[in-house]
Amino acid sequence: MTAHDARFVGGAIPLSGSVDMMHGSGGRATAELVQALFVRHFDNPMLRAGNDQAAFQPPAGRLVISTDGHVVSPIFFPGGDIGSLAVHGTINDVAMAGARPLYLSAAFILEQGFPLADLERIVVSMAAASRLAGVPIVTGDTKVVERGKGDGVFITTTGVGVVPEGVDVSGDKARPGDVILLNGSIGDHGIAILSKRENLAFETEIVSDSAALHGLVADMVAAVPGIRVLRDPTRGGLASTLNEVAQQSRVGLRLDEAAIPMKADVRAACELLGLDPLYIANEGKLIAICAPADADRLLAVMRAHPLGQEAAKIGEAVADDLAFVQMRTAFGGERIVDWLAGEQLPRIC
Amino acid sequence: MTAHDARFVGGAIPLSGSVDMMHGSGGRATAELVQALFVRHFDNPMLRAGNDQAAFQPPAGRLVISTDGHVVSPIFFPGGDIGSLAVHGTINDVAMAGARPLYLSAAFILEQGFPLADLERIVVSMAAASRLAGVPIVTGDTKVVERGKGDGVFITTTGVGVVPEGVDVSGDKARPGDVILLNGSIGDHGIAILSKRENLAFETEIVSDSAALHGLVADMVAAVPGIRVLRDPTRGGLASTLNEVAQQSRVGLRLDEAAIPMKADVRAACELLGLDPLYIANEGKLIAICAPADADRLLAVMRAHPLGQEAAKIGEAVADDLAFVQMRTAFGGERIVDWLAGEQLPRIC
Amino acid sequence: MKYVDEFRAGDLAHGLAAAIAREADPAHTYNVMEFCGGHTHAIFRYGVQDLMPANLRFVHGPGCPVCVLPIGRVDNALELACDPRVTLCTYGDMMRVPATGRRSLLKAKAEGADVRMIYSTQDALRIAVENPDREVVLFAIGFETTTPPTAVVLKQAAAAGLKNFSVFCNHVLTPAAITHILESPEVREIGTVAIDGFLGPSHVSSVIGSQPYEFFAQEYQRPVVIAGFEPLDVMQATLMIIRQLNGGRHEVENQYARVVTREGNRKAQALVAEVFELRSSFEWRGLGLVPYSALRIRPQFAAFDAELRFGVETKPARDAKSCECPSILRGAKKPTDCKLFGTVCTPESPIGSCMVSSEGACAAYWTYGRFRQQTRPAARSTEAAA
Amino acid sequence: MKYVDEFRAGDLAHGLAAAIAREADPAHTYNVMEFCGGHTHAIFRYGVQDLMPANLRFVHGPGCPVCVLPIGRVDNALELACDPRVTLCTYGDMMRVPATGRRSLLKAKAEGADVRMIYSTQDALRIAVENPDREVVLFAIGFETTTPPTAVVLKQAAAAGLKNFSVFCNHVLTPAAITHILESPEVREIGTVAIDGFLGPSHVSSVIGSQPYEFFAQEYQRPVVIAGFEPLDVMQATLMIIRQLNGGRHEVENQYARVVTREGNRKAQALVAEVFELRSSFEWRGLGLVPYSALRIRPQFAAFDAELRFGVETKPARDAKSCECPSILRGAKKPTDCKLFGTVCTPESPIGSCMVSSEGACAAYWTYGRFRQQTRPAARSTEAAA
Amino acid sequence: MCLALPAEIVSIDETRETAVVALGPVKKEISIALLEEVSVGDFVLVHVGFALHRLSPEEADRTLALMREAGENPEAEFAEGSAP
Amino acid sequence: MCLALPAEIVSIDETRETAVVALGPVKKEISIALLEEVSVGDFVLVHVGFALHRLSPEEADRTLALMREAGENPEAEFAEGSAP
Ligand code: SF4
Ligand code: SF4
Ligand SMILES: [Mg+2]
Ligand SMILES: [Mg+2]
Ligand SMILES: [Mg+2]
Ligand SMILES: [Mg+2]
Ligand SMILES: [Mg+2]
Ligand SMILES: [Mg+2]
Ligand SMILES: [Mg+2]
Ligand SMILES: [Mg+2]
Ligand SMILES: [Mg+2]
Ligand SMILES: [Mg+2]
Repeated sequence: MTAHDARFVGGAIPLSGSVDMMHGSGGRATAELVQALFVRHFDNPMLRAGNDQAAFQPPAGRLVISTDGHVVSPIFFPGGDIGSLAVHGTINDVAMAGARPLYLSAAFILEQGFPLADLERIVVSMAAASRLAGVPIVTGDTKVVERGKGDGVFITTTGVGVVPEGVDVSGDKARPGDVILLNGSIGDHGIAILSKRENLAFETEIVSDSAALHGLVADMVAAVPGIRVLRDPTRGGLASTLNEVAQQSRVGLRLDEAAIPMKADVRAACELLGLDPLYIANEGKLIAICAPADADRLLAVMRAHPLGQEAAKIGEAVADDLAFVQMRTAFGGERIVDWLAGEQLPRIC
Repeated sequence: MTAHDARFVGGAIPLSGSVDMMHGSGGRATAELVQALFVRHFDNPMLRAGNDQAAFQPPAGRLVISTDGHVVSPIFFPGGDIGSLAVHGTINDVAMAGARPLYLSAAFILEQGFPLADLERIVVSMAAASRLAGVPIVTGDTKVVERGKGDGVFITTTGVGVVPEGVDVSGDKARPGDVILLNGSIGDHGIAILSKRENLAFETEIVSDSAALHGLVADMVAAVPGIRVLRDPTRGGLASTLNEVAQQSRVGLRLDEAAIPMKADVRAACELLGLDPLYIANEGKLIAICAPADADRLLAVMRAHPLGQEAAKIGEAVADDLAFVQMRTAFGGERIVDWLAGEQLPRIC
Repeated sequence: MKYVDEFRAGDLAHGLAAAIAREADPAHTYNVMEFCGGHTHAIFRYGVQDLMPANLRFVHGPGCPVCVLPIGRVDNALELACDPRVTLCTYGDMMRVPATGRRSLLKAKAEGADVRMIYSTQDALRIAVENPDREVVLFAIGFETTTPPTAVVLKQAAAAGLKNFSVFCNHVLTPAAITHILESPEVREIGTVAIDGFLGPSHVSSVIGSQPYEFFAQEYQRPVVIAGFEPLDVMQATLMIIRQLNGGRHEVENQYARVVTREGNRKAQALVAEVFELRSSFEWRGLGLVPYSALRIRPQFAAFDAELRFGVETKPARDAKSCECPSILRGAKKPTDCKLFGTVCTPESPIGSCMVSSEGACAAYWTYGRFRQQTRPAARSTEAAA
Repeated sequence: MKYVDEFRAGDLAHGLAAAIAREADPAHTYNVMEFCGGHTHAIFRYGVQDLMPANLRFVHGPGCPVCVLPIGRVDNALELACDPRVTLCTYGDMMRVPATGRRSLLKAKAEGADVRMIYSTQDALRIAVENPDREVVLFAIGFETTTPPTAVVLKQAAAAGLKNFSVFCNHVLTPAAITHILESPEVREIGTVAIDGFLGPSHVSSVIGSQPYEFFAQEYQRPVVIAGFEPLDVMQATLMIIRQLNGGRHEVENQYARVVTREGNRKAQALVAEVFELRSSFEWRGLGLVPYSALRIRPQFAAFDAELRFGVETKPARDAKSCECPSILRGAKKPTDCKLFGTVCTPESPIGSCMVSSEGACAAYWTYGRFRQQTRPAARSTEAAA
Repeated sequence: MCLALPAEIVSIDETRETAVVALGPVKKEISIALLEEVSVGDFVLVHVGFALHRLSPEEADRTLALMREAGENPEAEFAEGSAP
Repeated sequence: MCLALPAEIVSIDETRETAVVALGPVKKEISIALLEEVSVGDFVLVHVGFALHRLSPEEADRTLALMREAGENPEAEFAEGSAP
């Protein structure tokens, strides 16, 4: 096309200012936004094809699919942002089947008035996280809602992955005697988020642990293909995740409080706000449950990986019809570790 | 467990009232909501497994993945609701690759205060749509945002499907001379929605055309495996979808206005509000582009399907470096059919 | 739809087109200005231009109520919208109109201002009744068609003694603007503007009647044919202008007799006269100050005048320098003559008034008509020839 | 964390546990009421009960500022929150407290009420300054610890002449409640309540000092040991009570000497006295009317009293009939004795006051301690034995 | 400018000065406060929710006839009746 | 009740009557309006963003010593100093 033609085809709609209803109308503004932000930064052939879906030849093996909506506030936080989180969160849920994540989709729900510069920053961050993880974002969607009907940006990512031959991980496979392993300190993500909330603001050097765990998982299933349970203790924290597993497997789980890695900042912030770190969200942590005979090998493999250097055995499964999670406190007593009840609110008493 | 035990494990959290922050906390309330609504109504073994992902053995062939966020307002509308729409929308985007949809995921973003009865109605509707389509919802996610940071409920669905051997459908395959087919009347969904908007309220018997098109598509690709382009003209309407295809394929498209099926209600409502039906959303329509030699066979197959009874040839592809969509008006003139510019607002002039 | 579809029938169009082609004198050029955006829209949407002979050229006038509102008044509306007490109500068309710094009501809404799109003035009144703690301001715009509905709602508010409702009045008068196009000093600066005849407003005339154009037709010796907004109406009225010009006449004729009478809607006129009075001068975007071309709220209804209640002061504000709207509105230039057309200025992000509503000349040109010269090299249309 | 971790050391716990086991007379039962929810929480969270001999039983008292607020006052707060002019500020703990009809501030917020969770009274003041068009009401609750911060903010608001700030005062006094537990007529209806000694409030005493308990210890002949909230504090104070009982003493002793003095914080006391005055009687949830057990805002600060500004009237409101809180708070029953425990009444959906905050006896029992009898049949704890 | 359409009055509410009009199969409530008198079956020009004027079926027919004529009979002049 | 923690004063803003306290590695601004006098290095009991009282390091040490003693020497009585 000549320069003259280009002028008639339509100049670029300026990508300054903020998200407008027209960006979600399905018209030229939507198409331009998709090209200028998503296709440009996520850049891969499937996305460039410009269809409403991505097509691929799957490798041999069972496939897994997982989805998560991301609604974090604040959108930018120490150690990440909603974009990197949306990539890591879904990669991790796929990886928790012992699977190798292959592709991601991303659906954005944008609030009218959200700064386009912030959106671009998020997209750049997603692109970087996806590239680093080697899991491309191959299809997506963009909707815009009126101001006051959203919260800046929500991102729902969905991932597909393939499970290596011989691996069969599921939350219902824990057996009495099995060992519970954790790859590092708990509560980092939740405390990093809380530290930036208006009213609660406190100073800490804690950053979110948000990270893609599929590399660690690949090492783990390679070393111990018979690994029974993998799960990432995200919202609801370690406590809620373990209660889920206990109920799925109909076993009791017993933790040793002293063995659970925790940073001093997390402990202090929890004391300050009256929160229990067992219920604080993580975004780069996993628990693994394996047969006792496999535990040492698995722990060694975890510790050899950058995301598992502080890995620890934190407890074991026991026979218990009621499927309680209990904990020997560092103090020497015992307590139940219940599901998170309601939501954790900072408290004065 | 004895009755006495059950009491200690925790009574059911009442599912009356409205969505609370605790339903998104990841704790017991979240787990109960998922069980009582999603697992109960969507009911399938993969979901019951209770993992954060679904695993399945894929059939042979290329796979496709597609995602869409659904943010419709009003949430309940003549002919459907956000739940059925979320099922149909993603099934259709998968089907537009010529694929057979296999599984869906569903991620909910709920606004604090949204009536749980409405949520259940939506879930029941999704379950019915998914069952009728034969495409189960096998994994999901639930988040809750504070009141004023959402709009009742948003649902992002993602689908995977498998492409039959020999089928290769893509928006960049239209060639000059190809024929454009449409399976029925345009604008029904958008007008059904608008008729319920406060301020605009008008009386019409129009209901949304929201429907799953994969059955129709299966018949079409079986009859004409060489079909070139399939696309559902959703938001942005027929005009925007055709502009997308024209740009992908670098061809011009010429429509014959008189050949485009349209209901009298849609025409009248558009006149009343100053809207152009070519830009009004559809949720049960598709355009197909095929070689001229295949057109009659394809049209016959479409008309034989319940969702294609009013199918028509509406135009053809032509050589055009500028990739314009043009239309011979019913009046006898010619006009460009541009992308939707901005968003369509009801107008007085 | 009865009384709609009949006037869009393609078969009649061909007959009329043939008649026009026959009767248009090849030795002449016919420059016909359609004052109204409604005509502009019909011409482009139905492809009427394609049915015209090469020597008949439509000149797209300023007749879009959204396009003519000067930037300063849109700035005022924005200030009102950004007042935290205020809920500003207006028609959908106004939402995207660019103000100073490319701001708009849509952007203000995106930033949190309480702006409501209404379909009818009745909606604004209802919002005021339902939200007694909000200052509800109706941002009233438009020609003689939207003015009576504003008058009705002002009288209803007064009758109900509503304390939280007011009107920011921007109603303008078409005959004054038509006159101005041929009379204003700017025309001389732009150069010779050859407008041979006018398609007169259709719906405006249903209210004011055809009588107000009679002085103009006589004074400026130009035929005026009141024309409906359907494509056949435009064609028939065009034929009537050609016939007047061929016959050396310059009369007011009424093609739209099914709705327009010589005297118009007396009840509506009385209501308007009761509630509004003339402004001695008002700015039109693209045209500048036009004497006696707008209305303001009478002192009896001062309690409902948002200009008084909020101390609105309209500051001079300039359109973008390179925007050619003033020349386009007078027929001296075409949209494609503007350097900004299609690059910086598009319907998604309009710079000048002509790109704002789908009835503006630049927007209609962009949306429906651009580049025929490129895709159809055979120069049947005047654009291609020009 | 200095002065925290030392008091949670497991090794010292074993020494103290051994001492308690040795010194507790097997022929006696020791019923020790911890008045404060802080103690209750420590006992359950750290498993202190597991370290106690079977004949030492902790009775969980009413000392949770959230749990003791009567339903009628929570109803008042809800009414305020639902006033469209009002922004209601309160501590996170209050958000879930059930009012009449199982409503709560959290639900009101979900339905659109403007309720803000604050960390400090200073936040409420800031919100008032930043939102001059809103009526900002601080829903002030709590014992002698939260009262001085409310006093500070009231004085600041008065100094700044804030027009849109007020306080809905619900501050209560612990010594009156402790006295009431042994004295009230209800105790007789419930049956014999054997409470042998009291763990006295720790942080409350940092403000009021240990002196206010002296009359009580003498009058009712019960030992009171002011105890810190860390688990070792609780154990050491328990040992001190055992020793007093074994020795036939009933004194006020101060285990928490690192923070508490006999006279407390005089500056805070003076501030409170300047701003507040005694109410002659106030209802405590679970305890009923307790004389001279609460504070109200003095007339000098009447302009900031939300009860006056909004004409708050507290209507009598009943707790759920089957709720056993009154008996539990007096040590006559255990949470598991309640039919609603764990079925209808859970922390997600509490019925009675004891299930509301994580410091309430029922909530602590549910969250940390339930069912030891089922998972650990060996009956070391008193719950299992009971 | 001034988007307006002819629609048929299907019912009238005198007290509220409103009417329901039908535009083909679509119905909408509008104000008739601007019209002197109006009856069910009349066609009116509807703009921003108000009826602006009645439509004359006779004039409509006459206009259509003239259009047809112009196409058929190139030399036919417009009838005097259509002048204002 | 009354969640409160000892934290160390690391800086003081006299005019605003605020101080920054450290709880382990975490820092937070609080009000010191309720304290007569306070210095950097002092430990104070922090509750809802206010310092309620100073903590006495000597008494803390003494309490810990008594705890240790109780475990080691079963018959040791509490020192008189800890009585109110
Ligand atoms: S294209 Fe835009 S800037 Fe140029 S004349 Fe038209 S409205 Fe003005
Ligand atoms: S379980 Fe609930 S209802 Fe029963 S006593 Fe405790 S708080 Fe009251
Ligand atoms: Mg997931
Ligand atoms: Mg997840
Ligand atoms: Mg997970
Ligand atoms: Mg999409
Ligand atoms: Mg928001
Ligand atoms: Mg899609
Ligand atoms: Mg779609
Ligand atoms: Mg699609
Ligand atoms: Mg999830
Ligand atoms: Mg909302």
